[in-house]
Amino acid sequence: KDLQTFIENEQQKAKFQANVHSLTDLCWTKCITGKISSTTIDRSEESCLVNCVNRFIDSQKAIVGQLDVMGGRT
Amino acid sequence: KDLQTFIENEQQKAKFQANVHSLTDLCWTKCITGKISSTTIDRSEESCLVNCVNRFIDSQKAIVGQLDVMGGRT
Amino acid sequence: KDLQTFIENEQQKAKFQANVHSLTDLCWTKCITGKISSTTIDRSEESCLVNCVNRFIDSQKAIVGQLDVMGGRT
Amino acid sequence: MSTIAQQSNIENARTLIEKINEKCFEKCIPKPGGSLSSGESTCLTTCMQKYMQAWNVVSQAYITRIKSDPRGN
Amino acid sequence: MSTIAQQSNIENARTLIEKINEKCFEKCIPKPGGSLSSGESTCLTTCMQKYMQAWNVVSQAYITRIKSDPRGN
Amino acid sequence: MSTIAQQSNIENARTLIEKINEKCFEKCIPKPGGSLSSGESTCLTTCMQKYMQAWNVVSQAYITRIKSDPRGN
Repeated sequence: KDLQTFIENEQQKAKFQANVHSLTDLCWTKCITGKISSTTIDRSEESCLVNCVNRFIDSQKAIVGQLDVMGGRT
Repeated sequence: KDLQTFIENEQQKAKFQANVHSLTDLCWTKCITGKISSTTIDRSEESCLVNCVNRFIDSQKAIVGQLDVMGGRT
Repeated sequence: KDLQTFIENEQQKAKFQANVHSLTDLCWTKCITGKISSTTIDRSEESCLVNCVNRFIDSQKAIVGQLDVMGGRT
Repeated sequence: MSTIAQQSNIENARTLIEKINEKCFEKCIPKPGGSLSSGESTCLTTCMQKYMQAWNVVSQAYITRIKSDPRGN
Repeated sequence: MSTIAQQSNIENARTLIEKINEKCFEKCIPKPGGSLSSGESTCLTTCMQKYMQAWNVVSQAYITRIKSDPRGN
Repeated sequence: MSTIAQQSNIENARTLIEKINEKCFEKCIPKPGGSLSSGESTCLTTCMQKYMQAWNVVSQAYITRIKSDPRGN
């Protein structure tokens, strides 16, 4: 691996980690709404988190797709 | 146009765009409060958005002016 | 003072100021909850602000400490 | 130099998409389910168009204000 | 070198103004009308003074804490 | 080169700590008093463990999604 590849990998890793942090922030607020009593995440919280990630990406794709349809007039 | 001017213009454009993004964010939250049903912004929403931009700038100017009066002791 | 020291001091100062800004933001939201009527902060607001700063730092230390106990597996 | 200008436009579009997704996800998908329902999809499209209109209204109001009051910001 | 120190102070004042405007606009102008009412103006001035006091209280508390507990942050 | 990778890990841990503190301070310490009560301390530990679990669930879901749909983000 040369330096160029190494740097690109690191940048991609940083972007991935930043996305995970902001998705966790958003989905925590949406899915973990009650009082903190148990140290573990229950079934319904877990499926909410997984759905939250997937619907957020769906939503992003829908918006980008719609922008393309509109001819990119931003 | 030389390079210096070009760069300054681009920086100013970036700052303008960043301001528009943050004003739209703020004024959307303040003015578009109901359910999303129509694709168009109605009269009262539009005037709320315009007033929001202008009062936000008024407010900023009032604060800066007041700071000057206070002798800039920040 | 040489340049290196000067730059480090400035960086530390910038970090301190950024912390003060974000603590003031957070603790203002937590402690100044009523309508704005008086220009001065009253006793209970002041002690709330001071406690907010200290408990926030306590909380941060508790989390970092706990992470250490867990063997730093982040 | 046009590369810098292009990057600035890309950055602008990217921020707009991020903001739309943030606001419209919040409004249209309060409880994320196993797939996007058609109601949620419709809401996203509607919300997006509305957000872009709001963005245009704000841009215009801001430009008008800056022009009438150049030192004002 | 004093230029860097000055920039740092300007940056600090700029952030303070931004924060005050963000918080006080929210508190004082819940529904923006066609102009700033005198009640809104008074509220802004009052709110600004209060925010700066809060900023001072927080600074002092933070300095005190750091001094008593240098490794604490 | 390992220094850059290390910095990236440090940055990642730092952000995680910041986010945990932000979310858990909000949930566990609604009214900050003169010291951390034992209830607040317990809540912080519990909340932290829960946040890290949520972070793992989100990471896994995101990785799964990216793999099934490489152009999807």
